Amino acid sequence: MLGLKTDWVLEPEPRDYALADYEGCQAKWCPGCGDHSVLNAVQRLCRDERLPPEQTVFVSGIGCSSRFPHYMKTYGFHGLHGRALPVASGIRARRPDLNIFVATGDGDCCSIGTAHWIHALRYNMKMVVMMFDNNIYGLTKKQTSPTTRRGRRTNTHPDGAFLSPMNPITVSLGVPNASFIAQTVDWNPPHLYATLREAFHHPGFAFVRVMQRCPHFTGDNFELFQTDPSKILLMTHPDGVPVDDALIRTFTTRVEHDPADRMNAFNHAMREDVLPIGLFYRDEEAEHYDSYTREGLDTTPAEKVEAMDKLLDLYCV
Amino acid sequence: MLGLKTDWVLEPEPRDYALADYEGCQAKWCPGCGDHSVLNAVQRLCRDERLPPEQTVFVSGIGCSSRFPHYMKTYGFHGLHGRALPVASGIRARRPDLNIFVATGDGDCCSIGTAHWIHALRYNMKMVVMMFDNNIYGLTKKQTSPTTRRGRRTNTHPDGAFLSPMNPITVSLGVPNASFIAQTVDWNPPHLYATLREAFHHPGFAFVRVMQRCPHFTGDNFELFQTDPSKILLMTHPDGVPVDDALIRTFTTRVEHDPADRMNAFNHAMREDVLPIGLFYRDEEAEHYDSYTREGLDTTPAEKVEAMDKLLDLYCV
Amino acid sequence: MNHIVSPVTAKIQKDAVTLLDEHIVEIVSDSGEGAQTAGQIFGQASAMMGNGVWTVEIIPAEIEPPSRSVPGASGNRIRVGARALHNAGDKADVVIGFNEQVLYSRIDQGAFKKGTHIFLENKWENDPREDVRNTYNEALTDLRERGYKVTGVPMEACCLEYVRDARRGKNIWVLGLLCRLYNRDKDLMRKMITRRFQAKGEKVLNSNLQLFESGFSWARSNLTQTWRIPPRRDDRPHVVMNGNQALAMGCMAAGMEICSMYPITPATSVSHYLAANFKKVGGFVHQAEDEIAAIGFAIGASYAGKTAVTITSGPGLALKTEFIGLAVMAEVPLVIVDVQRGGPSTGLPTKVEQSDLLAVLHGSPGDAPKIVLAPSTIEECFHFMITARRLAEEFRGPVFVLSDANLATGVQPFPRPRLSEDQLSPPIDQSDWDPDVAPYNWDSESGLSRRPIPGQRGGAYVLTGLGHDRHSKVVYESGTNQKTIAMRSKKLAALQRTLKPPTIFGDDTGDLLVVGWGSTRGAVEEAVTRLRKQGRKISSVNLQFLSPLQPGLTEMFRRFKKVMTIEINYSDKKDDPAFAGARRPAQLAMLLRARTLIDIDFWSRVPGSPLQPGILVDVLKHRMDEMRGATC
Amino acid sequence: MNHIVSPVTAKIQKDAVTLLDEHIVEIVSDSGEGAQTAGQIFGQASAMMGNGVWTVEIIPAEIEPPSRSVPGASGNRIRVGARALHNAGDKADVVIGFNEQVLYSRIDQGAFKKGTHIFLENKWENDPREDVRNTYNEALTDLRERGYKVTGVPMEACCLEYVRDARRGKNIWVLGLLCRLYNRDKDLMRKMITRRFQAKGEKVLNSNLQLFESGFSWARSNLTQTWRIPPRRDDRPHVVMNGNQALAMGCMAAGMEICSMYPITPATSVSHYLAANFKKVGGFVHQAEDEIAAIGFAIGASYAGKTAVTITSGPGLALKTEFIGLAVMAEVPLVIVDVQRGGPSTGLPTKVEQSDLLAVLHGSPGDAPKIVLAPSTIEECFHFMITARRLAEEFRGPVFVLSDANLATGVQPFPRPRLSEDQLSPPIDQSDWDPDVAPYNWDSESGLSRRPIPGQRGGAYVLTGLGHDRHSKVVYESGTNQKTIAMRSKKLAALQRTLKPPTIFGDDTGDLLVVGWGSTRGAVEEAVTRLRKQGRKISSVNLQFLSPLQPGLTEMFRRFKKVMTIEINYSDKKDDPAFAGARRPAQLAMLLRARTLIDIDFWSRVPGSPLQPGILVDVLKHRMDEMRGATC
Ligand SMILES: Cc1ncc(C[n+]2csc(CCOP(=O)(O)OP(=O)(O)O)c2C)c(N)n1
Ligand SMILES: Cc1ncc(C[n+]2csc(CCOP(=O)(O)OP(=O)(O)O)c2C)c(N)n1
Ligand code: SF4
Ligand code: SF4
Ligand SMILES: [Mg+2]
Ligand SMILES: [Mg+2]
Repeated sequence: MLGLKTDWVLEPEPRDYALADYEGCQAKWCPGCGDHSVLNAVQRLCRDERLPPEQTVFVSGIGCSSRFPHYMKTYGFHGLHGRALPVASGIRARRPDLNIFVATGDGDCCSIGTAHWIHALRYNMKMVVMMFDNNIYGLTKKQTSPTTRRGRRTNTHPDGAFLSPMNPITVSLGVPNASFIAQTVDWNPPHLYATLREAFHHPGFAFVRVMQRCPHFTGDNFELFQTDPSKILLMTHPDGVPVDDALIRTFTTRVEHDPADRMNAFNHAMREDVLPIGLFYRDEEAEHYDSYTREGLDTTPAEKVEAMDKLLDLYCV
Repeated sequence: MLGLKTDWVLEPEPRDYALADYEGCQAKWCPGCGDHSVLNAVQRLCRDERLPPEQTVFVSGIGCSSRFPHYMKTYGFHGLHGRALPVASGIRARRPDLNIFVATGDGDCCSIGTAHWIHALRYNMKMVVMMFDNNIYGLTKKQTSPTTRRGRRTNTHPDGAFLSPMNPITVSLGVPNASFIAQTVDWNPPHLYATLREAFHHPGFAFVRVMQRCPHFTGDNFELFQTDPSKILLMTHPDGVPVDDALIRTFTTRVEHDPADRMNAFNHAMREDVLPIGLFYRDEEAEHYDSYTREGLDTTPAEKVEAMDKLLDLYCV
Repeated sequence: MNHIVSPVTAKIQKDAVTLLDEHIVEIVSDSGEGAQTAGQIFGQASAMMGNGVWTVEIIPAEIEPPSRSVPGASGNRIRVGARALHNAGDKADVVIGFNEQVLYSRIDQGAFKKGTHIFLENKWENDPREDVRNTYNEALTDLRERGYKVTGVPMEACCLEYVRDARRGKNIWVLGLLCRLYNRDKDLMRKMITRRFQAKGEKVLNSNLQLFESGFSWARSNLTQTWRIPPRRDDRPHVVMNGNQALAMGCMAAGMEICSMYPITPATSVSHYLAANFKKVGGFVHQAEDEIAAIGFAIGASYAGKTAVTITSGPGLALKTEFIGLAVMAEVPLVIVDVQRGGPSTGLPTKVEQSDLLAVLHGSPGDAPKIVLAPSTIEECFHFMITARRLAEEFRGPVFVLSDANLATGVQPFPRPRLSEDQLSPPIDQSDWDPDVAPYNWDSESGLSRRPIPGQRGGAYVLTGLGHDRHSKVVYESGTNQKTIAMRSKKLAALQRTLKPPTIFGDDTGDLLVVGWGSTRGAVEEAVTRLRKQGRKISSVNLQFLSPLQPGLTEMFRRFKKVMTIEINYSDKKDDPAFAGARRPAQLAMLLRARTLIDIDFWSRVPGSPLQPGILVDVLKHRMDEMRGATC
Repeated sequence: MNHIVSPVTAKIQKDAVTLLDEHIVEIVSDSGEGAQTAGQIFGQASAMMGNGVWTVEIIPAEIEPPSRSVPGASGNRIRVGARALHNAGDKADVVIGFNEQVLYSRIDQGAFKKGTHIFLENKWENDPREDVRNTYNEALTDLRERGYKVTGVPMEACCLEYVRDARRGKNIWVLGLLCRLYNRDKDLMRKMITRRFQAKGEKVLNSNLQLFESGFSWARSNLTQTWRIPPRRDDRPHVVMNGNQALAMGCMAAGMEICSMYPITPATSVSHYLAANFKKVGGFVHQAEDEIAAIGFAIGASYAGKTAVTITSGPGLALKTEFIGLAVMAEVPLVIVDVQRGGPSTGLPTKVEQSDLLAVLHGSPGDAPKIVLAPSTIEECFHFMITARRLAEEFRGPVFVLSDANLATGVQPFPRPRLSEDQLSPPIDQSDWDPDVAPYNWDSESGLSRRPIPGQRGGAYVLTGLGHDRHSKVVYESGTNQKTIAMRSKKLAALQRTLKPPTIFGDDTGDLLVVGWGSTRGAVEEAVTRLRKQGRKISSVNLQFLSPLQPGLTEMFRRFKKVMTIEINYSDKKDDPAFAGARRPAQLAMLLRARTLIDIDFWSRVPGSPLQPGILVDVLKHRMDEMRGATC
């Protein structure tokens, strides 16, 4: 009997995979839903990074976006509304060998899941978190979410939402030990892919807010940014999300932003005139809670029994 | 029959009160516990502001500090661990006439209550929230709280807490629509009083983090700041917490900080070399959710029945 | 145009009008094709014509499922009768299908029978896509083999004469067809279409009226047999709404001013109706950050003087467990509506189940007695909210209203409620409080006490969820704890003493008594009626109070040879050997067995759909035959 | 020095040693005076000398209550016997009081009897504060009037010869006194003191040894009567620990590697013990942000291959309700420990109650069958954790271990468990999974299936809390829902078939059978033993499995004229007319009545303290006399 070893997968060479190796059930989102494009990007990322499907787990809560795991051909955990992050953290705790992705919605993460979101940022355990922000509750049919913009009419606020929206980026930046905070849009596949790729290579908790179209309920929501890309602020930096010429051509409003600069990140994140995309903040030195949770993984059964025996001795009469 | 009117208290003049009018059961905190000094300050504030005890409600969660309502002779609601804020918001919803104070601990507010804390900041309903931060779980006997500093030994982390502590101020500053964020210490009664007084006069949600001594479990926690007040950064400004000469003499490390400047507030809040006290941020223009929740308070029974009748007509066959 | 007129239709007599006692019509389309609107108008018009009506929505699981797909079925089932109807009935008599695929979803649900008339859009037989043509033709054969009477109908072809996009017109065309088929009041239906579309401008309105006429005349020319369902005699004015609308209206009629909720299917629409109308009576819907905050907010509002309501379903109920315990312990009046769905866990979010009963009764750790009501009709959804608020205030604690997905979306006419100011909650009491009266001044007999409201001078007290004495002081002492817990229990006993035994449907002695609760009432009573007509000695009773139970049950049950519950929740099947000796009972059965010690049998299922009276007839017949076998 | 030697003590024969079957000693002080340490050492030494021992902590409600205050009572009750002891017993025989006020807290709890010897610090009679002198003297009179035998003891005066602050020395001085009074092995006790203090340096150690000797010689000079409790015969090596320590040890012995929790009294200390030791076996304690996250984390860890444990009490259990439903629905192995406290709501956080049984069984909305065990001794706290982990994995779902505040702080010696690698959970299976085997490949008979673990090639599936088929695909279809819910129920039935009927304590027929569960076992069996000695035909049975129930209960119950449960939870009292006709039963009684249809009576109370066998004797005698009255 042995403890868990990552080298149990006895493969001399990483395997090659095709997109089909990651395609689960047929996605049942509405036509034009931004979730499709994230699914696409993620499947490509998995293939390009040669992630063994059996070593990869997609964890989600409840919502349209949280159906994500069903559409992957990997392991998945489609749990409870708001509770994806505790589950993902528990999976990570003793499994440094798994690739963990989390799919969560603006309601799932920023409303019912708020406490877990804030604390998961602080735990900084390695995983990629995609927060699908369509500014609405999709699955339950058009109720206000924390990110719904003021005045938008919803089924719970037929005269328009009362409050200015929650800003998940500024909130995240306020959490000590948060280590990777990025923002991208579903309708620009290259930037989306590049952002997720950075997130995947980050050694800790990588939080990516994906602005996601929901044509069914909030069709006009991101229209402005789609029709006029100059309303988007592309954050560029050698340490940020890599941008190629095509991206530079698309996004004419740009700013150089060093993701090591938390204060400046806060500054950009507060802007309401433009929608910033790119990497706000990265800190590879932040402590990783999973470096503690996985301690002792290699303790052998014999060692355990021996240690227990010694412990019992202390209670002996 | 009438709807709720605040002028039901038919008093031509505000009454005068003595401290004894606010003194409930004898406080059962440990000797030297910082909670005593906050209780003191609050009772003085109530007297000075001539708050009718029957128009005043103290709401709390569970913890040493959450015993607070029992020690006041006003209305009180000593509810569930982590859930003071939803209850207080519900009380506020239809009672603009009440003075509402909330007592909550670092565990109560920043751990199990995180979601409510973040969302209450955003709702910005008028109330004074005192977050008693002793960096520990007191009532349950010395477990790590989110604000426990790294390395401190607790009963759940006998080898020392793993992570750098949560910073409730930076997190609060990240929440849009948050409108009053201050920090003070229990062991300086003048600054404590002045801060709570500002909070009381704020028209919205006033969040005050009180650094609170817990001699029983974390006796040495704030020792440095007590013995060397220069380690405390006194934030001063005409719009901030008013400081008198005595305070100026005590706290030699000072900075002028305009509470309208959120960015700069974030900057100060991130400092780890000193402990800033004073008002980080104030915005009296932020929307108040309670201005919506109280709409229609004066609807008469007759108007209600009439409106219902019309509504039923729409369903008539 | 190429009309398929099925052999069946051909046999129908020219212009024959048949009088019917009732019929069940289903309109089923892809989602987005408007079958729901057509169904609603048809049901409402029938109600206005004096028929008994029960309508249920057919809702797909996805938001925008692919077109022509089985899980995409969307629409309405409308049961129309010559008498009041309290359930969705058995198998459909007539089905209008916009494509053949969606019908299979209904077949899975057991919605059709041999002889069901299906009027099916026939454009698919000439579809440019070969696979579509094939599946359509195969389905046609299959449907006929299953014994359905299928008539092809050129819906799209007819619609295209008036509109460019037939997907947005077919539903009204179908309404014309149905108007003719069931001899509905044509002017009335035109008026209803007008009401629905006039806001969209004259052009839209006119083309819809044309579509309606087109459907009507197609039916006149092609369908020789028509039906008429005579009105029932009831001259009182009626309203038509679904259970969630009725709950929302009841909220307002009860004078509640705060509904604090977090969205969850199938409860959410209560708050949609409220959000749209609450303002008119000075009320407010609070959408909280989660269910815990939702109930906390409601409790805060109630503590401050106005009894509030929180509305939820299974998973949300689970999250409220801790606060429910606090409301019991600290005696905060509160109305909690649980619109039950399929469980456990996330389960079947849109489907009906009655399996939260034991969780509501026993979910909170510690002893937490509370009042639990279950409305059995849409009308009761309205009136029970008024009762619930009163009980919450009188008995100073939480009152549950257990509805379910069946009532939530079921639509039914009922006598227009009489509103009055007395039903409204009184204004917040701000008079001085006698300081000699403790905040928990329990009456030793009934456990009742009046509560001080913040603002009342002399009444200041600190509410706590810890053990406390009559002054609300924290006390852990043995005697106080025993006594105060007993006080809360006495309130239930006191309420019980004021209740009457429930009314038996049928004779009050006999062979079998069927006990049910909540929305199954209509189906159970219909099954009992049919069996009684066959001479069976069977009766039924519906329990509106689940806690406390109404008095007299044991005596009532003893007057029958056998008692069994019918419920929509899980129980181990009678004859499965896997459960020999350890059969887990249905939820009400469990409760009644413990309380009465009578060997109460049970039949319960979790199909995710309402019970059909016909199926119940078979089940009950079978059990009665077993009994006979046992006795002779 | 001014020794009060009470008249009682004066009468004691010089140097008489009396042999005792058992004695109950309480050491009660202000908190911070170390009575707990003294009690622990005394209890442990007695266990080492071969006595049966049961120790319970006396804990004040506040952290640092004022000194000399009634609610400030802190200390230990140590019951020492010539045979194995399984409960805290009745009234105390000997009490050591550090001041007179703290004794009143114990008097409130009914801890003393006429004749109880009280050894009371006498420094208060010369206290400089007049009020202190007065209250002391009044108390002295009062205590004697109550029939206690009070001996004044100059604790402080003696201690001050060796230490400056007597508050930090009295406890060890008292230990010396007790060592003499009960003729304990002096070398052994010196060794234990040495072990406890050697880390604090020689000076501290030496002064403690001096204090010990001082107490000893004071007793030798002043107390003429001493006692001896002979050892029982059991040569096996024993360990001594409390229930929470045993749960923690059991966790480790079971090979669990993750304990995910959020602090809550009285469960928290399980995690303290784990946090201090878990590292040694490669395990980790996760203190989560709340109880929801705690169970979510445990479920995540379990899903990933290692069955984790989450530990909580009432309010925390309430918060876990939703996730528990998920674990049932998606069949995730998980061990949930509930150390029950007084409820409802925040209730009595530090006090014992057994009132979470129904919440655990029925708390989750929907049908959520789960396995529930209740250890009845400290030893079982250890061993049941190993069983629980195995059951969780074998039956693929949550397993509850219901402990309570009584077991949590009760200390008892039990045979040193034998450890073995077989008890450890096996390493995470990472072998290839046969892709033809579905992730829920339910055995149609037992409902059992094996689960794939992430990392297993070929096993990838998506776990979901929605209704799902054997492939874990979301399915809302009627037949699947019915079938899959039945599968989860079959697991319980399958487990039941493997269980044996519980063992009766006493004869297996008779007049009265007492049924209990959990920590009341010791008190119940002791009461039954006493009554049997009086010739009563009484037996008892303790149910270790609450779900599924062990087989054969109905038959077992039928062999007695009357069956009743004894529980520490609330039920309506038998003779209170307020409950006439609607008496709410105790929790286990409710369950057994529904299952067996036998008229099971019940006696249950919520005093916040463990049941005393003596009180039970009275209760049971009374019920038996009633029976006799009824039959003749
Ligand atoms: C405890 C609980 N509360 C509520 C729900 C109902 N619910 C399901 S998804 C959802 C919100 C979905 O919004 P979001 O997270 O933004 O995801 P989206 O559908 O927009 O992708 C809600 C309220 C639930 N399933 N469980
Ligand atoms: C739902 C629930 N979980 C846990 C507890 C136990 N509990 C009571 S107070 C507390 C933490 C107290 O810490 P803090 O909020 O910092 O207050 P302090 O005692 O330090 O003032 C905990 C975990 C509880 N009462 N309810
Ligand atoms: S409702 Fe919106 S978020 Fe949901 S699947 Fe449709 S488009 Fe996507
Ligand atoms: S434990 Fe700490 S926080 Fe609690 S009362 Fe004592 S000193 Fe205050
Ligand atoms: Mg969303
Ligand atoms: Mg604290």
